[in-house]
Amino acid sequence: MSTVPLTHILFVSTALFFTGMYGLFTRRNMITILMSVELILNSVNINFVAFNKYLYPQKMEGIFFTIFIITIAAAEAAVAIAIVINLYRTHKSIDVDDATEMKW
Amino acid sequence: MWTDFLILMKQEMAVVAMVFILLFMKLGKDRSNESYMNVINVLLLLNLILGFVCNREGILFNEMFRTNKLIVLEKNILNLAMLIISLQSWSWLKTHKHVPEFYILLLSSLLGMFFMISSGNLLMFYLGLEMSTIPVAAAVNFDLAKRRSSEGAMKLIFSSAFSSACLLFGISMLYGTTGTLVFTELPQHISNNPLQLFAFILIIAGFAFKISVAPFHLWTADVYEGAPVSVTSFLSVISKGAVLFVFVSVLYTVFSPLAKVWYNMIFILSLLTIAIGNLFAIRQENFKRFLAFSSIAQVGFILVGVSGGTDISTTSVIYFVLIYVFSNLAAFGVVSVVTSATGKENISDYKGLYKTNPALSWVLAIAMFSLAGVPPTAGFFGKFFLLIAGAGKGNYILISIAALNIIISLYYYLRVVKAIFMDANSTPLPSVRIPLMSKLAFAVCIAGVISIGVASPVYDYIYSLIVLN
Amino acid sequence: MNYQQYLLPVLLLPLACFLLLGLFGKKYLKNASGVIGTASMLVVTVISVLVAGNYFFADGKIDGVYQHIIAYKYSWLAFSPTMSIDMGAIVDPISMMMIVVVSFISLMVHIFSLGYMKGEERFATYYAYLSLFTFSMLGLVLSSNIFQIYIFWELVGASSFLLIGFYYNKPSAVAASKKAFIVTRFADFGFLIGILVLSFYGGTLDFNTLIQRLTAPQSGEYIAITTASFLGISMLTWGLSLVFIGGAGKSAMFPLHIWLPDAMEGPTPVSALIHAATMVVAGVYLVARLFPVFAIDVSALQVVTWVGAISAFIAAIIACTQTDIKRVLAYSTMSQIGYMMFALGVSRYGGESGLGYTASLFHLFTHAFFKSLLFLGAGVIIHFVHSNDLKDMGGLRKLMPVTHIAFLVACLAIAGVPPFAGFFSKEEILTASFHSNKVIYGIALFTAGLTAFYMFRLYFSIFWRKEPGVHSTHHADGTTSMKIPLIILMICSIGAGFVPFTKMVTSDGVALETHMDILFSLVPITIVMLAIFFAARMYKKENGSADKMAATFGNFYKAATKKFYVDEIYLFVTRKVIFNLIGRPAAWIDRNIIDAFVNGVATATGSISVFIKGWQSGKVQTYALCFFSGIAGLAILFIYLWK
Amino acid sequence: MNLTLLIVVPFLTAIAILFCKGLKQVRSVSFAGAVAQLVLVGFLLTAYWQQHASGSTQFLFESIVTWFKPLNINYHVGVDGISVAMIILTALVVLAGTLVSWTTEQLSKEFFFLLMLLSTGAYGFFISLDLFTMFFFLEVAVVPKFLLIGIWGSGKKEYSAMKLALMLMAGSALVFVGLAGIYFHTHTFDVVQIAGMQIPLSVQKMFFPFAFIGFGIFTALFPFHTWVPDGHSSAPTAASMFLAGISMKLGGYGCLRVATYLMPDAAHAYSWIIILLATIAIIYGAFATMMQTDLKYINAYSSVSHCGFVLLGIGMLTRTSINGAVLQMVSHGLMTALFFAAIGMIYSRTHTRQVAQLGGLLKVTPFISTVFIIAGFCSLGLPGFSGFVAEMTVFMGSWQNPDGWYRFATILACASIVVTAVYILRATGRSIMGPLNASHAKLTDATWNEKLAAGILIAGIVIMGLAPFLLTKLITPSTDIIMNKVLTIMTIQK
Repeated sequence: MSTVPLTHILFVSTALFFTGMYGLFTRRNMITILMSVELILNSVNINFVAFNKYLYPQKMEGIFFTIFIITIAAAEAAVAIAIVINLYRTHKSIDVDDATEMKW
Repeated sequence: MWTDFLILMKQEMAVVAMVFILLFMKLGKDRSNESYMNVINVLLLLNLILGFVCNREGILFNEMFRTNKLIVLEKNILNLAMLIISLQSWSWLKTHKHVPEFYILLLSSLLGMFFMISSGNLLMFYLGLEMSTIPVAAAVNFDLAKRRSSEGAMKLIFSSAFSSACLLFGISMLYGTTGTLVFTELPQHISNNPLQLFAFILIIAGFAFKISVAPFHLWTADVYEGAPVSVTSFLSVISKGAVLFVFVSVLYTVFSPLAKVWYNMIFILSLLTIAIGNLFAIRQENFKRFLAFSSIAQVGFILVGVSGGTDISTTSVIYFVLIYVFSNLAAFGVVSVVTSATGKENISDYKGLYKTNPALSWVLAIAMFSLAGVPPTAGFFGKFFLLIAGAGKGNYILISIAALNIIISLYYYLRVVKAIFMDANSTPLPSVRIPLMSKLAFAVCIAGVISIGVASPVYDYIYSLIVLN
Repeated sequence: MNYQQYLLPVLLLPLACFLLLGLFGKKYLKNASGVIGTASMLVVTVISVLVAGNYFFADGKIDGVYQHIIAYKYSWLAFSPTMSIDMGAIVDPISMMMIVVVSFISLMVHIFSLGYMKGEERFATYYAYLSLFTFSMLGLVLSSNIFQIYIFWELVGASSFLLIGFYYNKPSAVAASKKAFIVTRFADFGFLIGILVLSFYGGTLDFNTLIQRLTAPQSGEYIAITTASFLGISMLTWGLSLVFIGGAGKSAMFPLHIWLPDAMEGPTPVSALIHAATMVVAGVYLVARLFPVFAIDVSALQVVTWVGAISAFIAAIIACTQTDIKRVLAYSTMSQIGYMMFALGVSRYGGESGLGYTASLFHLFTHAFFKSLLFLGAGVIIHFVHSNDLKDMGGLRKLMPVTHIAFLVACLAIAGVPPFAGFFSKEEILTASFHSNKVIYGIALFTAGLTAFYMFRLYFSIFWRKEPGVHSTHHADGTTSMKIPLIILMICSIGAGFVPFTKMVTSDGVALETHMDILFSLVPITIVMLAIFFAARMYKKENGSADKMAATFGNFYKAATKKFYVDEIYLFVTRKVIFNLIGRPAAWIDRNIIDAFVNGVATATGSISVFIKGWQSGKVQTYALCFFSGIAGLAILFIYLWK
Repeated sequence: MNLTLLIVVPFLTAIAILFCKGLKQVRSVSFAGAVAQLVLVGFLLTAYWQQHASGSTQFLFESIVTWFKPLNINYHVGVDGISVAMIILTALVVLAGTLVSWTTEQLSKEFFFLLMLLSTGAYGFFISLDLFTMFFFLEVAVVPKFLLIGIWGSGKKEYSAMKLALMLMAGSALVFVGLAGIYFHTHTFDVVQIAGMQIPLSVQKMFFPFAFIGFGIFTALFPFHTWVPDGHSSAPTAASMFLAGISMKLGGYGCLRVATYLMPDAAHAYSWIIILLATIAIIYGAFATMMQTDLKYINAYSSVSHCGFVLLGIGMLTRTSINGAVLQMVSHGLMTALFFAAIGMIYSRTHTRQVAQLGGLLKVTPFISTVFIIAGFCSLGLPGFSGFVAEMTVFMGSWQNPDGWYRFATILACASIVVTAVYILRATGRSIMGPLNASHAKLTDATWNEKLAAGILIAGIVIMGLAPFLLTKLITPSTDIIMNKVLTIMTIQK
């Protein structure tokens, strides 16, 4: 069976990366923004796994890195959501454009 | 083996121990804030002292964790800053509901920085970085009821998440092109190929975000303004300092093959940072926001030093961070005392401060002079050496522009001094009682600001450590 | 004879006196200060007469030639090994002659002032200033170094400033003092440049060396300074003319004379001392001092001649029209100094051709006596009439007999009527100019006539014209202290002419044989007599002839009364041109362009910071966008452009 | 003799002042300190004479202590004739300034503290032979001025203080670039060592302007002089005295010691620009002064004109002219300080500095008026006072430079003596002479401390004016060493 070449996978991951970034720039809802960040992180994960699998199969660094990223992402998300909730308490909204009190 | 382990990681261990002690105290019967703070201050002091005894260099977990005298020193500078901050936050915390949580957050972030500083591996570095960021984000939101506080926290967590994501992407590419994450192995594999350059740029961006280099600095001002003063000072001094340490070592060791590239990069970034920091600082009314931009400008000057790329540069950077700890914390200390007493945060509120609070005024003035780099305060020496280090490459456009920017920065620092001493004000701030702890903190800061500069042994010591490795 | 031990006290005594009176006079000494000043002055006079006598008659001559002796010389300020200002004293005929004149006249004024200034609030200060002036003047005449002479030159100017402005709360006095100082300062600017030029080529500041080098045709310095030229005029001429500008300024030569008439705002004795007898002749002295150098550069001498002649002439004309007694005297002074100047101008170095030199200094000598006499007399009159204006005077001859006689003698002397002092000196001047330049001779003759005319116009309108009204019987001659100087000076004005001057003061130090030629002196004497006769006709009695005369001259007369509008021209140049076209613009530019630029930089920075504040939009997504664009920018810069 | 004392004594005085209570203690302490400085300087002078008479090395009483080893920065002090002259000037002005501000009620402690700090900076600057130390003390002397003017000043003091601080800081920033350039090529800050080395011409040409303009801003180099009028006019009396008397000299000294001495080729190459600017400053400053109506502005602008002579002397690069520059620095320091002291005394009594509103002061306050007149005479270069000596030396020296255009510049400079006379006499004639302003009929004359202050400065002026050889003997050997370096260069280039 023919294996998928690395470039394809990298293409996917990059696409994912920019998708996430687009979402981050455009979405107004904080939760959605958080999700788009997760997308970026996942693209990174794909990168790591792919590199590890295709280029350096003898070592497992990439895989481990992925695992750690996933964990950290979870922690980050937790704190982020906590903050968002608290922000909702104070601002009565989770639209990023409502939280622009401090500027200039 | 275990003794090794304990000795090499003593500072990390100490911090962990403090966290646990706090947890146990919390679990036990509820105590008064004072008791918490006394305990923690004593512990921090011990921790600081611990940093001076039996320092060894060594490597753990096959190069994941490395330490040596210099790293210990760097960590200890952070410890010192932590101690000062905790002393200063007394007047703010003593009426606060969640004292232990505050300390736990900051301490765990400190722990993260320690790991980051001694990391010998990109994975470890990433872990440390995140560990140092996330708790601070929570800490920024520590005044739960305040709108600005939560807004700042939101901005911090999102932008840091984004930046670390980019950093990770860079790391992944680096991994892909080199096949290793170990600092010592990376240089052999790094060359000028575009992918690696792109990865490098992403990583630089990640660093730049943490030390708020333009154009990655935009979160800084808002977060500083929103966060409680103590957290702001933590952000501006400790996290910045830590990242700077790592930045310098990573730049000089890991990316030494790209020296030419990063030199020019730093050149551009530093000028941009100084200019933007200054231009924004001129206009600020809120004191914390003002200090935020001033700190951005300071980082720009630090980058000038970094661009030198010699042992002198490293020394000057560390030296400057040390000085910066003292001078900046002195300023923040005054702000925190004044804010917690009167709730006033604007520079215009400080008009005629000298009539009512001479002591505070002098502390603030000296801090400002030090930040502006006016002798005989230490700031002068710090800036001078940074610029001289930057001149080491013979790039005089950089030096000239930086030097001329000192004038702008002088303007806004003197603006504060002017407000304190000269501007007439019918209703100056009431005379503020300075709690003992803050007094201690001020004493330490001023002593540092006055002495560190003139006392060359400090500089020589740092230099000797650097030459050692 | 050791000149140093005599000349040092001559200098230092007045200085000490100045310090003493200046520091303690006002508080402690009060009226005693007058006596102190006069006493010290007396000592100085005695010493200087002794020294001069000794020089002239005992040991000045070596085989028939008067030597230039350097009494002493202390290095004061060394610019460079070769060039240094030395404080020295030169002993030669002119300096000796001058110290006698200066100290003597100064003594007279000191004595006179005892009475004249009695009861003055700043009596002590007045005497302090007098001593200061005497010190500076003596220093000037004794200078052995061109820069030393400049130093005392300035000091003389300063003390003159102080004395003119003595009545400091009279605005006119203040204005006059300022004018005097600034005009002379302007001249000194020329003098300074002249010194720079001469010293640069001469390579020294010392008079004797300088003169030696610049007069020896084969010396390197001489060749250098004559070959070097600017605007086609040799550097020597430039240097000398510039130096002469300095002299012209101090000696109130046209067109730098405008300060002299105003200077009469000062106390009258001061005018007698400074603005008649001593300071104003400093210019003549300076030219005489450098005369050997002048003598080898004819074009410079031409300048001297013509400036002198024109001044003499114009001043004489103006003097005829003035009605302020002191101003008339001032202009006559100017005219007489003009005489001395062109006498120097027509002279040459050595022998018969050097007659002009002798004549000029002779005239300086005699003029000192009768002019100071005139001023002191005028002082007495003003003291009595309390006015300077001729209209308020008349028929005073009975009221003040002593003054009357004195004044008459002085007038005769200045008019040049034999056997009075003025006659001899003027005679020699006329002879000298006759032999060298007929035009000058003509001017000189005419001026002589005018002099006689206006002096007697003055005399008659003061002492005759109308019969005095109320006769206050008390003698109006003032105190004895005022009379004594008048009498002494009167004697001098008669006797000074008989001094064998030509034997003593000559350009080359060799005695000069002169013979009075009666035929030659016939012309001037007749002219003078005629002039006196006209003056008597017009002013002895109250009749309209004077006004008719004035009417016939019409506008010319008007112009003369207005001093030919020189002052107005100066005012226009300074007030309108310099102030408006240079001063104001400079001040304006400084505030509104240079300073504005500096402030502009600041405001520009401020406005930039306002302009870019939008970058900090407060939207977290924009921040992220900036972050990303930052990365993109770096990537573009360093991955694509860098290569 | 240990030069470090010169820094330690004023600094300790400053510290001691902080522990004083009340004006009386403060001023007596600072007076004692100032006297101590003067005594110390006296010792220095005598010691210098003896040492110098015996073996004459360039710098005496040198002492080197390694400071920042990695950067090869040493604390290196030592004096030659020039610095000794400057130090004497400083000591005199400090003492006079202390006396003049005898009755500073408002925040007296801080006031005297800052004065002493400023003097510390000045001494340190003059004795240091290491560019870093020099720069350090240069900046030490900047900020106290800001506070002095801003807190105790008059008029639009905040504006002036800020302007002064920023412009001077700009100056030192430029100086810094110059130093960095020298350091990069010599890897040392040590003046003596650098003087021994030969910095390539291209480098000199690049960094001389930085150093020279930088120091030039301190000494009112046209067109960077605009801080002078505002700063002086707003500053309190003592501050003005220090500003004009001492800190403007820092600049001149720097131009000589750092810019010209260390980079002679460039100094020679750029001399025409220096002379151009200096001449403009002299003439233009003089004419601008003529139009001023405020006594302090008059003196400030005249300072611009007079400091022009310093730069002219330096630019002309002849032995005599350099001497003249140094003399002019000393003379101008004393003279301006005296002038500002007199103006301060007048202002404290009449509460106006407008010439038009004054008049006839000689009647009511003879002493102060005499001081004013003396300062004026000195400023217009009357023989017997220091101004004459200095200016004439500059003229004489400048004229030795045979270039035609330089001659022209010299003549213009000389012409300024006339303009100076005009504005000085205008000011004197209107304010000191003339009819007395009725409202000032009851003024009291100078108090003992004011008299003493004026006396000290006048003594300095007169001694220098009557016995200039004392000073020239002191400085000439040192200036010769500098000029030897320059002249060798010039001969090489010919």
